[in-house]
Amino acid sequence: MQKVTASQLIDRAAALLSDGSVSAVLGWKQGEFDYDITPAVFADEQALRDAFVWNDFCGANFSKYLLKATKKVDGKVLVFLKPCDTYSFNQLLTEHRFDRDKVYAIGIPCEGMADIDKVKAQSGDGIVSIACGETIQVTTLYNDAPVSVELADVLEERCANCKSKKHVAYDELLGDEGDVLDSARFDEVAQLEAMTPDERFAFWQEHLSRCIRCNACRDVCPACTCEKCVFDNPASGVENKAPANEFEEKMFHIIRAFHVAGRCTDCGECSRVCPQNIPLHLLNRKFIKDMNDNYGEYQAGAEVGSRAPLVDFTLDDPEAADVLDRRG
Amino acid sequence: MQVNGEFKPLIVAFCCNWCSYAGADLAGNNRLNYPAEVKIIRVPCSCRVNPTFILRAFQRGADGVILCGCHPGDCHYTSGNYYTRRRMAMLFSMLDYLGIERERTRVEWVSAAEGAKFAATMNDFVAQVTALGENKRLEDLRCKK
Amino acid sequence: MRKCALSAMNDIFAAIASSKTVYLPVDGADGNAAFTKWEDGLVWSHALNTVRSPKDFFFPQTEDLMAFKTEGKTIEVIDIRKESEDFVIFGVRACDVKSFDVLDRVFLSEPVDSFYASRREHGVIVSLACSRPSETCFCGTFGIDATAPAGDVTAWKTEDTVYFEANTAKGAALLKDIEALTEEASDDAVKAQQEKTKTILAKLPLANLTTEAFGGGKTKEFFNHPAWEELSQACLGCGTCTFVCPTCQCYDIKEFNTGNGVVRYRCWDSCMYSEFTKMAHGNNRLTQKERFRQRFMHKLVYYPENNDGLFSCVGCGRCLSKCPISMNIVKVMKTIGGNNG
Amino acid sequence: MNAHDTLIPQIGVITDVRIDTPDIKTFRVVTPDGKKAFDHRPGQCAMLSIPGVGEAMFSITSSPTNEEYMEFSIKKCGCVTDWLHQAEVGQQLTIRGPYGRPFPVDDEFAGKNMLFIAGGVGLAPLRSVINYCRHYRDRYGDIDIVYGSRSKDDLLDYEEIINEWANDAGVNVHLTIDNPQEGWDGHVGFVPNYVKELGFSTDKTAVLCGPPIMIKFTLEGLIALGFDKTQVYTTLELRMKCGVGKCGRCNVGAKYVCKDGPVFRCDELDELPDEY
Repeated sequence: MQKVTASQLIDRAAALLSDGSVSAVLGWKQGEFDYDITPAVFADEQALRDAFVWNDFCGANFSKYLLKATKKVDGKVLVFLKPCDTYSFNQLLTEHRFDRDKVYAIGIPCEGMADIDKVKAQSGDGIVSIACGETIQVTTLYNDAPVSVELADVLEERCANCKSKKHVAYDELLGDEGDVLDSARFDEVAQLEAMTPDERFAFWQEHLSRCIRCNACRDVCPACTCEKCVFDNPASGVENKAPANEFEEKMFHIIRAFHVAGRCTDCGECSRVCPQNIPLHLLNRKFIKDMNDNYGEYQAGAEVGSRAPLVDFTLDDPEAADVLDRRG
Repeated sequence: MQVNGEFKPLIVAFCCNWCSYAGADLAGNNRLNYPAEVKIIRVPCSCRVNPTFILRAFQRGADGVILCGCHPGDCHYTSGNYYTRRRMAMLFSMLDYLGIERERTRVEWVSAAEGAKFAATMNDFVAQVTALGENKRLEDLRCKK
Repeated sequence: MRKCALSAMNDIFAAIASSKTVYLPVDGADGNAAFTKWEDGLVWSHALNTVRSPKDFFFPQTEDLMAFKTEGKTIEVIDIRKESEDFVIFGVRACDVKSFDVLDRVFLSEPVDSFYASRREHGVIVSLACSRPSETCFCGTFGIDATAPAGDVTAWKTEDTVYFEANTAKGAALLKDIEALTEEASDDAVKAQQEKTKTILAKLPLANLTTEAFGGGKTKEFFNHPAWEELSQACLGCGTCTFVCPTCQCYDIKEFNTGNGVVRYRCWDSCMYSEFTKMAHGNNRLTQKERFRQRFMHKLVYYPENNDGLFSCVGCGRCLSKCPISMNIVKVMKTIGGNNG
Repeated sequence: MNAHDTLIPQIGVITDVRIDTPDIKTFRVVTPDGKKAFDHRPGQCAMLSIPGVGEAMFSITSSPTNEEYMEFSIKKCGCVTDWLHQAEVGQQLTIRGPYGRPFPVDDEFAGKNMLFIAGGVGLAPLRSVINYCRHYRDRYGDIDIVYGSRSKDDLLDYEEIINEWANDAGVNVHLTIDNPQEGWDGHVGFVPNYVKELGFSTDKTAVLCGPPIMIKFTLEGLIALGFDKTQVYTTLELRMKCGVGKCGRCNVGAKYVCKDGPVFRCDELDELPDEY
């Protein structure tokens, strides 16, 4: 369960609203079931008390919503940021994508978010209600008694391999600060690297062929904030609405991953939202790992204003062939 | 592409205007042979080459793509090729990660004086890609006749 | 009614596959089921449904329409249509079967879309009754009986047996093909399953959702509803809901220059996309609110107005589980349609 | 083997290009064997395309009574139109249609006094009806044509208007331009104001076409003159792809502009949400 409670967040937000420090709150809104939570802008205390939630299913990263919210709202926007969200927040500031003065950021600790598919794998389908407590209690149509699920067993992939419990940006912190973790997030990349090219090709072929080009990965990505995406621009020559074949499936994902390389904070939103469960994070992490290995450790968003590896160079960088040879 | 039953790879060579393109010119002036399957695309600087160019070249039927620029330190624009070096290292590593033969891509630094190196590089690269055979993993069937 | 053992299904698929291509839901590496071309040994998934709807079979995500060769000032149009091959789709759920009715009314109305019509003609649909609906299911809202789906053949799967009943001539012909592998059966087991499923259906969280508030002629009532603003505020403008939706049928016509000629193809499009209505001299839907509204107004008001009250939603629940921000037609119906369900 | 599909076009050839204004050209199109590609009714449209460039919907400006060819008056404003403006005589293109609901020339319009009001390139769809009415002159009452543009040079079909339309019995042409110009001794002012000044009697059926802002104010003006919305027709334009009410792009309310329009009676427009 989460260490700070929803009522703590609501009370704090209500106080900031009532003293006029902020004029809107970006938060998670109760859905139809207990897990389908929607990002929403709350304008007053009543709205917060009616529908604001904070539980094990609040995965949405609000950083990108600040682009629109700070332009729309008069006064400051209060935003709740989980540790991984703060990296995206900083990265967007590095790219001058929103006005920091219009935001009041509250850092909140996060114990990891649950993946509903993994919950269902344990509880079965037909969920009637979910109670997030010490354990997650799932009541379904097909089980007589609620099924207990441990959060640790149903974490989203990005949370199971959490890179940091430390908030790198906030105006105020609720609860305790955490640390940057020694994450195993590159293990799967290394496993893929250890495969033969044929195996790797088959792996990606299988995953990418499921892509329906809904653009959810792109549209949710805090690093994808171009006014006009090259894939939407008829003048670009690569505009493409649906993957006509395997080439176009690969093209989109390679170019997208490349374009966010060095700016991707590995927040994992792309993989979370993919309706086809394509492990998109493995593309982003490959770039991060390669850049770390060849150009020195770099974490996008760790600080505002840092220079990403692909907009930087040294005189003695390895050659492309060396990068490949080094890995064998 | 198949010519008289024999596989002749189509190679796209992106050459920077200041060094490598001049190097290719010199190779020509010196009557140094390199295969006609190498199609040169002149770019103002090697760092003009966007990853989409490389992928599009494969889409449009290339069996191998080589990028040639000034030697590090010699860039006409001071630092363009340093950026190229990082970008292409990352891109080619990613292509390899997706299981695409790493021998299909190469970066080579060729100066305006290195006509011989240009010809030798192209001969070597064409031989390397010929050994691999046709590009199947990054092909777009619509573009194959 | 005919029946066969569940364990004998591989033989049934093999028998049908000898003359027609067979597709069935198969579990993929990602844990989701997807319609897959049958080959020996593939196992029929137990999943409730596929992420991608079976609309692909009749209205594929991309499809080449024609090719052009241009030379100087002359143009040649090349008809590249091929006769569709016969195929059978196994395991289509009641909601998705109904979605074909929705698509038919668009593509088979004059002028008939020959691409769609040809596939429709060559496809045989074997539907599968539901026995374990999910909380996201609400096909009942649209009058669909999940225990007795339409289709050329209806199938019911119990723990160890599969029952078949033909509904059309095409379906009867299919059952004839596999007659030797099936045997005559009473409908007792099926009836028992249907009873049981119906009690579950009645308990679904969305069982009381109704369409009463919606339908043709309600444009004025809902178009300027103040809630559109709030409902659409978090919308990413992606195409997930549209592309997993079995009834969304908007398409774009685009061209691809292959280097040897031009191929004109069509592909799925989404009214949620910002450039959907953009043209040379402007765009009539500039905000995500307008685009979001269009999608739901079309499903709940415009489509029924033109199609005898038939809604362009079948309650499959895909958008409920797949929307990145969990905004969906149920939330819209409940908010805009007042105290609903 | 395959039935005809409306999405598959036929070939057309441009046999004449007339430069009407600095940004409008009129293209004459026939099939390669010199015939009309298909019959149409006044107000209907056709999809023209240049493979590799794009496809777009254009109203057919020639009258159905012209049995030799079709004409399209096209303003340069996007990819396809830019390309067409560079096209020469003999260039082939693809053409499919006819699409959309035509003007009710043989029903509601029959026997009526007609008032045509157009602005700029908005004359293009009206020219088809005007010439149709002129051809079957005895079927209609008086014809008034109010046409305005930015300047004299921007008046479409100027020669035809002056030399043919204005000379017909019972046809009154009222031209106007936005700003005074040397060599122009006609009316100066915007179309909506001119309509009000002319003060037409309400025994007419009006047909409007032009920029949205002109339509809006002219319609207000007509209503102020006592016209009922059921007496006023206009044509809409939205992005279209299929032309047959399937692709969903031009859907506004329960209507598809390509199929249920482009011609609408103004009271029908009131039923549509304000999205066009």
